[in-house]
Order: sequence, then C-alpha cells, then structure tokens
Amino acid sequence: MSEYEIITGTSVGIKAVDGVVLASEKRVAYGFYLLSKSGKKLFKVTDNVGLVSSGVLADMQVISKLVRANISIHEMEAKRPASTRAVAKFLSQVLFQNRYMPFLVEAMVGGVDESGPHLIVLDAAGALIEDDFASLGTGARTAIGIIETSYKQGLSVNDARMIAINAIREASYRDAVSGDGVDLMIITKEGIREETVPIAQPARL
Amino acid sequence: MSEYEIITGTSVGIKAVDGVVLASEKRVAYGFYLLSKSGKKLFKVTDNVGLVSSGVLADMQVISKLVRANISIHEMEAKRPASTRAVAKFLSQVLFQNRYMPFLVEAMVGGVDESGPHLIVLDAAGALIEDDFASLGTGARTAIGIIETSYKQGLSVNDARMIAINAIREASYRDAVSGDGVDLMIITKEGIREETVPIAQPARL
Amino acid sequence: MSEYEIITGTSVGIKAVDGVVLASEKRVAYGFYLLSKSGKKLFKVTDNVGLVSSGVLADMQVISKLVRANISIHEMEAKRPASTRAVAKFLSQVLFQNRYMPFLVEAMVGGVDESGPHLIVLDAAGALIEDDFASLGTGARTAIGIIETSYKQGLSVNDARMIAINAIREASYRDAVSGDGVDLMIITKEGIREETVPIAQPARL
Amino acid sequence: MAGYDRAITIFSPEGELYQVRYAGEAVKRGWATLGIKCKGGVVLAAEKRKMSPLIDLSSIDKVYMIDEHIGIAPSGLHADARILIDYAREQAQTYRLLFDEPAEVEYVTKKISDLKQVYTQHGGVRPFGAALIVGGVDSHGPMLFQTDPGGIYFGYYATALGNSSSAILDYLEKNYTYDMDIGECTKLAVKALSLVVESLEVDRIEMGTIETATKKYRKLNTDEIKALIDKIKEERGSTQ
Amino acid sequence: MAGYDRAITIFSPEGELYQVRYAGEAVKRGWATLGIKCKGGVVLAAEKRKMSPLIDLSSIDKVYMIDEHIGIAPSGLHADARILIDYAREQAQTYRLLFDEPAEVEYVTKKISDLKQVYTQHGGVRPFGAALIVGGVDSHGPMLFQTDPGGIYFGYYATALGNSSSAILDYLEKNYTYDMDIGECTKLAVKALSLVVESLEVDRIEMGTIETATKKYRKLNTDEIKALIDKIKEERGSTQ
Amino acid sequence: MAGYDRAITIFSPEGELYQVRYAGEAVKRGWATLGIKCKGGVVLAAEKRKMSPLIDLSSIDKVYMIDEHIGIAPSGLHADARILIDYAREQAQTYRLLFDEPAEVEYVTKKISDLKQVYTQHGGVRPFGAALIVGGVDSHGPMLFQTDPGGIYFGYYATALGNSSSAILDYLEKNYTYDMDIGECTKLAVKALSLVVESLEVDRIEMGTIETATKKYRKLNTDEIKALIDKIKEERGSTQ
Repeated sequence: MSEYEIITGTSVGIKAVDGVVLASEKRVAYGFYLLSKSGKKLFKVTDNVGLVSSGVLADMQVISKLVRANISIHEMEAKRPASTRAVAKFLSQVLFQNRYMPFLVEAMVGGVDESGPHLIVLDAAGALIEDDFASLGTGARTAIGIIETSYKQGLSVNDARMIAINAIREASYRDAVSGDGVDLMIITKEGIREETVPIAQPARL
Repeated sequence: MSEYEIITGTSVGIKAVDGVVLASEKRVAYGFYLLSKSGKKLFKVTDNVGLVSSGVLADMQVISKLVRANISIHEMEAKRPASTRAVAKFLSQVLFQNRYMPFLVEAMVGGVDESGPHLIVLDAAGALIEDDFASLGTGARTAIGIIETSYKQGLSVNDARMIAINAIREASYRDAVSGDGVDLMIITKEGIREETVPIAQPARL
Repeated sequence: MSEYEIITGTSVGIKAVDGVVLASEKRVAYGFYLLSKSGKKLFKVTDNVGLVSSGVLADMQVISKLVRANISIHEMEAKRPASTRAVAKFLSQVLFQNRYMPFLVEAMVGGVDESGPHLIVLDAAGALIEDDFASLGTGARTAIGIIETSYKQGLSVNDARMIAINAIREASYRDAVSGDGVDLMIITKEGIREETVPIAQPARL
Repeated sequence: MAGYDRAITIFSPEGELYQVRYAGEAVKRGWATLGIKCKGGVVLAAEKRKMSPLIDLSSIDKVYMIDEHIGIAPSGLHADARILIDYAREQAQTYRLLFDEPAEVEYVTKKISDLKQVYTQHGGVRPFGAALIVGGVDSHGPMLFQTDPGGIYFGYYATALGNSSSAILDYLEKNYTYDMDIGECTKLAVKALSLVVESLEVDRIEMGTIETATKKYRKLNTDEIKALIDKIKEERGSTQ
Repeated sequence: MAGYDRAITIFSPEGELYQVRYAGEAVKRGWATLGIKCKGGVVLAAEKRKMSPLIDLSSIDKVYMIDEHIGIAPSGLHADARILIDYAREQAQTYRLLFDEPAEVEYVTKKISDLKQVYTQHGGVRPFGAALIVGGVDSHGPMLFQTDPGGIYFGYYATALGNSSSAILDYLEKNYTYDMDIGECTKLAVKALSLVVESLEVDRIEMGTIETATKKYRKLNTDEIKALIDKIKEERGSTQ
Repeated sequence: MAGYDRAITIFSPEGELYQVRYAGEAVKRGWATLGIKCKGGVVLAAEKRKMSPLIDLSSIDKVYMIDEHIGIAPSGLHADARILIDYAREQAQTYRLLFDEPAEVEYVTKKISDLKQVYTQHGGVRPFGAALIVGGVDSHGPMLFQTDPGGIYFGYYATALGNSSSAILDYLEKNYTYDMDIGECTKLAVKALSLVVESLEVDRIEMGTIETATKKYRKLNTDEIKALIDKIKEERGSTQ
C-alpha cells in the first residue's frame, strides 16, 4: 500500500580491445560532493574485475562487500584469479537469493581475464548478458544515444574513456562552480586504474 | 491507524586539521534544563571517539551503552584503541540489525586516530559517508547554510568551535532568563574535552 | 476500538542538601480514606531509597515488590547498600522489559547514598533524568507552579517538607468535612521517616 | 591388584571428586603466578617461562584485563583459562548494563566459580583445568580472590599458583604486610617471583596493578619492570 | 576378594544409597560448623581454617544470610553449598511474593531438601556434597535444622558438622540448656568451637545470630567476637 | 601387565588430557615446517617430502594464504588441518564485515584455538590432530603464533613443527636475530630447513612471506627459491 522512494544516478560501461571502462556521475542523496581517491558507485572486486551499480547506497555497500568476501575465498580455493564470468554469476546468485524487488538494484560487471576483456550486464529480472556497451539508471536512455553513435569495433581504451566522459556529461545536468564530475575505472591486463575527471569549460557567450 | 511521535533537536559536526568538533542544543521533551559535567546527546565511546545523534532519548541511551560495551570488549581483544571507522561500522551493524525504521535515529561519529581526524555520517538508510561537515535534525537545513558559508580547508579546532556555536544558536530560537545553551565535545589527539557555552547577553533597551 | 481507563493521583519529589522528600495525596478509586502507619503510593525499597509512582494501584504493588525482592538479593551479593542510581536503573529495566505502554506508570526514585542525596525521574519513554524537583500525575501542572516559585538552592529537608505539603494540598481540590490528607516520606542519612499530615480545619461559618 | 576406577562426575569412597583433583594437578604444573593486595591497591604478577629462546614473550599475556578496574592472572591449561576470561568479560559488561555501576570483584569471581561448579556436576563435560587469581578495586577497596577447578573461591591478602607455588608462599608469609603502597607492593611481587623464575630478566615477568586511588587497571610496561629489577639487583640475588 | 560395586542411583543389597554415603564423607571433611538455638534466639558459628597465612579471612563467608530472619552455615564441598544457598534465597523471596510474610525456617529447609532428594533419584546427576545448618526465628520462635546430602532434615537444639564434629557434639551434650539468652548462647558457641580450631583468634571464628526479640539476622563484627574471646581467655584455654 | 586405559575427554591422574597428547604425537610425525618473524616481515617455510618420485609436489600446498596479510603453515594430520584453515578464512572475512578492517593475526589465532579447545571438552568428538604456525603483519607489526592440538597458542620470534623440529630449533637458537630484513630472513629459513630435508632441491621447499612494508602475503615462486638455494650452495652443504 505504499511505495519506496529511490534516488539514482547514471552509469555506463564500454568494452575495448585491450580493456574495459566503467564510469558514473557522483550524485548522492543529500547533495554532498565527494573528493577522494576512490569513487563510490565503483567497487573493486579483484585486481582485474570491477563492479558498478546504482540503487540505494546502503545496499550497494553491503552487497559489494559480500561479493568481495566470497570471491576472495573462491580465489584462494581455485588458486587463480576469478574470471569476470564467475563474479557476475555469483553476484546474480546473491541477488537471486535475496531477490530484492527488481528495481532496487541494477548492476554491471567488467573485467579482463586471459580470455580477454568482458562486460556483463544484469537486466531487470537478473539475467546475464554479455555485451559490448551498456548504460544504467534514469539517464540511461540519453547516454545510450551518444555511445551508440560513436562506437566502433576495435576501439582502444582511451577512445572508450573519452566516449564515457561525454555520455555522462551529457546525461547529467548540473554545474557547481568548482566541483569535479565523473568517476572512471579503467581495467586492463596490468590491473585497475581509477581517476576523476572534472567538467570542462563552457563555450563563451 | 496511528503515527509515531518524535521529539528532536539539532546537532552539528565539523572536522578540523587537528581534531573534530561535535555540538548540539539541549532541548528535552518536558522542558527541563540540565546542568552537569556530561552533556546528554553527546556520548563518549572511547577516549578518542565520540557519538552524537538525535531521536528518542530512551533509545539513544540504550544504544550508546550497547556500543560502548561491545567496543570496549573489542579493544581488549584488538589490544589497541578502536578506530573511528570501526566504531561507525559497528554502530551501523547495530542499526542494521535492529533496523529501527529510518526516521527514529540519525547519528554521527567523530574521532581522531593515527590516520588523523575523521567525521562519519550515517544517512537515512544506513550507508556510511566520510565527510568534512554535517548537520542533523529539523534545524539542519538552517544550520547547514551558516556552516557552508564560513567553512575553509585547514581550519583549526577553535574556528570549528566558533562556527558550531553560531549554527546552533541560529537554528534554535529560544532564550531562558539564565540557563546555558550549547553542548560541545572537542576531540583531539590528547583526548576529549567537553564544555557548555551559554547564549550571550541581550542588548540594552 | 476502545481506550484504557486510568485512575490517578498527584505526587511530588524535592531534593534538599541533607536529604530527599517524596510526597503524594491519597485518592483511591472508590473514595475511601486510608489511615494507617504505612502510606500506599510510597514504597520503601531499602533503608535509604524510596520509590513513588502513580498509575494503576495493583501494578504498583506488584512492581515495588519485584524491585524490592531483586534489590535485596543484589545487596546481599554486593555486600553494600544499593545506590539510588542502581535502583533506578533496575526499575527502568523492569519497565523496559514489561514495557507497559507508556502512560500506565510514571515513577520517581529518591535516596541518599554516600555521594549525597539523589532524585531520579523516569520520563515517558523510560529515559533516566537526574533532577532537583519534579511532579507526576494530572495535577502535575498545577503543583509544578507552586514548587517552582518557592524553590531555592540549598534548602533544608524541612523547607522541602513544607513546600511539598502546599503543592499537594493545592492540586487536590475537594474538601471533606474532617479527613486527613498527605503522605510524606523523608529520606536522610539516618534512614527513612514516614508521616501523614492532615488538611487543616475549616474556618467557622 | 592396585585400585581400579571409572566414570566422570561421581564421588569416591572418601567423598572426593577425582576429576576435580586431577584438574588440580594440571594447575600445579602451570606457570607460577601470584597476586598481592595492599592498602595502595592490588598487584598481579606472572612468570613467563621461555620454553624456548625463540618464543616471543611480548605476545603472550599472563595477566588479563577484565574491566577497567579488575584483572585476572590464570594458571593451568591455557585454553581452558581463555574460556573463563571471555566469560568474565561478558559478565562484567552485563553488570554494567543492569546496574550502571562497575561490578564488584567478588561478583565476577562468583560468576566464574558458578560456571566451574556446573562443569563438575552435569554429565557430558569435564571440569576446567585452570585456576584463576582475580584482583581489583571496588567499593570495598582492594580485593583479591583465587578460584580452583572445583569452583571454590577464597579471598586472600596474597596468593600464588602454579608449580613451586609453595616456595613463593613461604617467602610471602615472611615478608608480607598490608600497609604497603603500590610501589613497595610491586617490588615485593618481583622478589617473590624471582625465586622460581629461571633468570631475573625483563621479559620473564608480567605485572598488572589496580591502584586504590584511580581504580584503574594498568599493565606495567617494560621500563617500569626494568627499573624494579635493577633496584632489586642492587640488593643482590641467587640461582635455582 | 573385597566387595565390588557399580552405577549411580541404585540401592545396595543392604538397601543403602552409596553415592549418598560417599557424599556424606565429603561433608565429614568439611570445616567445623555449629548451630545452637535457645530462648534468646539462634546462633550459627563456623571455624575458618587459615589454610595459609596469606588467606584473607574477611572475604570468606561461612555463615550466610538467607533472609533477614534466617541464616545458613554450610559444610562440605564449598561450591555445592553455594548453589544451595542461592536456591534458598530465591525460595525465601518467592514465599514473600506469594504470602507476603517472612518464610518459615522449616519451609526453606524443606525446599532445600526436596532439591537434594531429586538429585539422589534421577539419572544423569550426582548428589550434593554439602550439608547445611539452617537457623532462624519465625512464628514458632527460634528454629534450628540440619540437612544431609540425602535430603533428610531434622530439627535440633544444637548441632555440629564437619571434621571432628563428634568432639563438639560431646561438649555440647554436657553444657547445653535451652534457657540461655543470646549472650550466653554466643559464649557457649565460642567455647565449643575452640575445641577444634587451630588457635583461638578473632579471624578464625565467624558467627551470626538471630534474636527472638528482633527476628533480625546479624553478623557479629570483629570487636564483639574479640570481646567474647577475651572473656573466655580470662577463663583460660589449650592446644591440639 | 602394561598400562591399560579408556575413554575420551577426561583427565589422567597426573592431570593430563591423553587424547590431546596423542594428537600431539600425530603432529610430531608431520612434515617439518617453520616460521620466522623479523623487522622486515614474516617468513613461513615448509618441507615437502617426496614420499614417492611420482608425487607432483607443485599441487601440494604446505603454506596457505588466510587473508592478504596472514599466512598459515600447518603440520600433522592433513585432513584436520584443512578444516581449520577453512575456518580461519571465514573468520578473517567475518572480521572485515564487522569492523571493515583487516583482522589482527592474534584474533585469527585465538578463534582457531577456541574451536580446538571446544573439541577437547565436549563429548562425541575427538581433538584435531594438527598444529598450526600462524604468521602475518598487522597494526602491531609482524606477528608469529603457534597453536597446539589442545588449543593453546603462544607468540614466537621463530618456531618449528613436525618431525625433528628439535634439530631445527637448536639451529635457530644460534643464528636468529630480530634485525634482519626480509631477504636475510628467507635465507635463514632455507638453511634451517636444509637440516631435515632429504635433499636440498627446489621442489622440496615451499615458502610464503608477509613484508612489513606491503602487509601483503606472497608465495615465493620457484626461481626465487632456486636463487636462494644456489646462493647457499655457494656456501657448501651435506647429507643425512
């Protein structure tokens, strides 16, 4: 007889020949901005697999810790780095069991393992879909437009980086005088690199 | 068929380079004023970590004792003072388990450990957010204005003290003939200092 | 679909430099007056701690016996007289467990231990508040007026006695031809003294 | 042709509980520990035997803090002792939740002994193979108790446990008085311990004190112990 | 070639319960305690053996207060006794909750004995290795009872437990009369105790009295005992 | 005519727990393992006996990673050890979920020992026939612990387990100092191990290190071990 209230942002994922790029903007419920070296909606699962999702902040933190705890145990038993596929599959088990009603959490898993880079999306009801690019959240429809038009086979990680920044910039519509704006996580064979990119200059009137 | 009734005040937290300041005003349900060495909505958890929250008085006392009891056991086992982060994390576990419906308790944890001063806020649904400054309660919106305008990087504990007093004074609109008004808890490396600051004198007619 | 029915009186508590005074009037449900050596709403817990409360008579008797039984065991184990604080804390545990819905019982604990006299009030939801003076029940608002105006720091037990009598007399507003009226319990270091003060005679027509 | 015997929780013809007595044996072979109370407070001391030169003594506690005004020095089976110490810490906190006051030392001792007594009476479990010295300061001033595997406890001015505790006890009987302040008390403890410790060095002794003034449990760090040992060596020593 | 024997709760051919008898043995080796009732009230006394000079006798209770008009002096296994004492205290309070009156001494004694009897009949537990002397004043005037490990209790004018209780009993049989007031009664108790106590000093004796007049249990503090001992030493003593 | 004996969880007349001692025997016949801590970090090493030439040593772990800053080297019954290692990994993660911090080495050691202690006290189970060396770096710097089948644990500078551990221990007592960096420490470990290993080859030794600087557990791969062995062979060796 009553609805939950959900605040949410936008996040995107792009697969390149030599890696994967995950990105998202920084809006949080009560309007604070976060300056630190590690972004928040982006979670490092292992040295070569990352998770990005959107939904209620609290659940996201709990879930990402659960995944990290079990995957690291799984790695110790399997004696090799977990593959992207394994992480995704396990995450959907977690969701499938706790079966949060579907629109509380959407997630994306990206990573590089010796079969090359992978990007896996969980859709609304929990199915796994391997993919070249994707976007989540309410700005998803806008962002997908921009990515779709400028995506080519065999693009490199740097191109993917530029595209992600544009898409996020486009989908979000707010400008603080001097804050920064997009969290990025770039996954390649050498490991995971994170950075924060500010919004660029406005054209002169 | 019936609503909960909630009594609440205002409280703020500010992080400085050499410590953290927690402050709150003193309104209590049936309108008594309290003069003693230890304030009430401020709770000392360990020698270098403090907790301030607002909500039903009874719950606050029970919760702060539970936290204090478990953290002191935790310290005895870890054989070192607990970090601010650990206290905050544990508190959110307590909340997450007893899952008081969200608007019964908002809390803030401040402390100094060897990685410097920290201020951690629990938001409505229980996520942890590290922060520079924050305010809770119904006067929160008014107070945040004043803090935001006069906050600079690298300010000292004393400046933070003055700002907190102003914000509280502004948000509350009441003056007893001769009572005192703001509880403060200042946390630095040397330990915790508590004081009570009165509202200043009225100008002559 | 229906409300509880509550019978209630008025009772007050005042702290002096050398002791504590608890007082209450004698109204009972069906309008009998009670003359005996031991008053009813006042309960002796130990030789130096007393409890006064108002609410359903039957519950009060059961509760005071439970407290007395456990505290006397506690004294035998602690091998020293219980402190006022301990009694109050335990009482609020009893309440917190049986959690009578809040308006069935309000209670006050007064006593003298080697840290001097104490008066502790339990507020509606069960928090403990140390205090100088207080009053309970429906006549509370009337009584508080009289106490507030004639209370000074450092008054003696006898002054407190006179004030309590006035407040009670005033709050009850009905005049029987020749009954007596106020139960008093005076707690000092030498122990507990109980007395009954009548209402004075009416002037001749 | 010698005596034959059987199962767990029963009396012997002489009315003894054998399991309890054997548990006692396990205690006698524990490391030496002692406890002294005086006007100035309570001192708990324990020897740390260096079974092998490679052992890292700083990571071993022989004296535990139960609450900020109570300490325990165990002796006997190490694992059993830990169980009892965790239990003591919980009871100390429960007491605070109930009465909002620090717990009496005897109250904590009593709770520990009740648990022990249970393990001597019900089937399916064996007694604890550990004895504890409990010390602290409460509203009755400084207090010192000793519990045995059977769940019996007594109050002492000074006491010792572990192997060759009898030697320590004789020494204490001659040199103990109640009117020492906390300084002299720690010195006495070191002297008493030096009788059984292989060699009188800093990392062979661990001490905790609760002072009547502060009612705070404090573990002496290495320098304070060093200072004490030197002050004693100025007064000379001997071998085992 | 001697008799062989087995398991817990059964009768022997002679109709005895062995476990109960062995528990009795544990009692005989307890510390000496005694109880005397007279017109003036009831006296409970116990010796405190100073197993070692370091023991702190003031922290040891041998005589417990059950309710403000009842006292107990146990003997035998110390831990078992504590269990029974806690149980007695609860029953005393329950009685108040039920009838809003102080409990009869015999009622408390009976409840304790029922608990003991149960532990002699059901499988999986052993009898209590402790006997109690229960004394107090109730609506029948001064009362004194003794319970044994088998759950049997009797009323006495005077009684003793523990090792060499037979010596005390002989002494009492000669010097006891009912028409003493509480003063003479405490004196008699001290004399009787002095037969078995190592040395007649203040901290070897613990006494509790319930006076018929006040129906209040009071533990004699050290000065009163000192006065008694001196009054006796004026009448001279000896060694073991 | 020899000694006869019986069932599971009880004390012997000398106060020993036989099952625990026999479990100890199972440990003594385990493979040799050792642990060394120093300023630079902690080194865990174990020998791998080539029971038969066909055994594939690379698939056998003797040194396990518990968390990214803690390692364990077990000895004794292989299957029992695995159980304890899984348990340790869970406790390490639970600690993270609770306090969002890496766990203290001692905390993990303590949890393991509690589990062991339980299996020595309750009916229906036998003790674990394995002992563990736990090493890691936490907020207290480098730490090294050893647990035994009875659930007792101690902190060490260096320690060894398994058959002929006494030989290794003598060697370490002579050559060990705390002020080594991680390099010298691994070298010392290899020398110590070479005393008991059938032949000093690459696939007979397995090592894991946790450096104070990185607080990261790393298993030395074959080349690093080869380099170490050659550096030692330049300093010459022998047979058994």
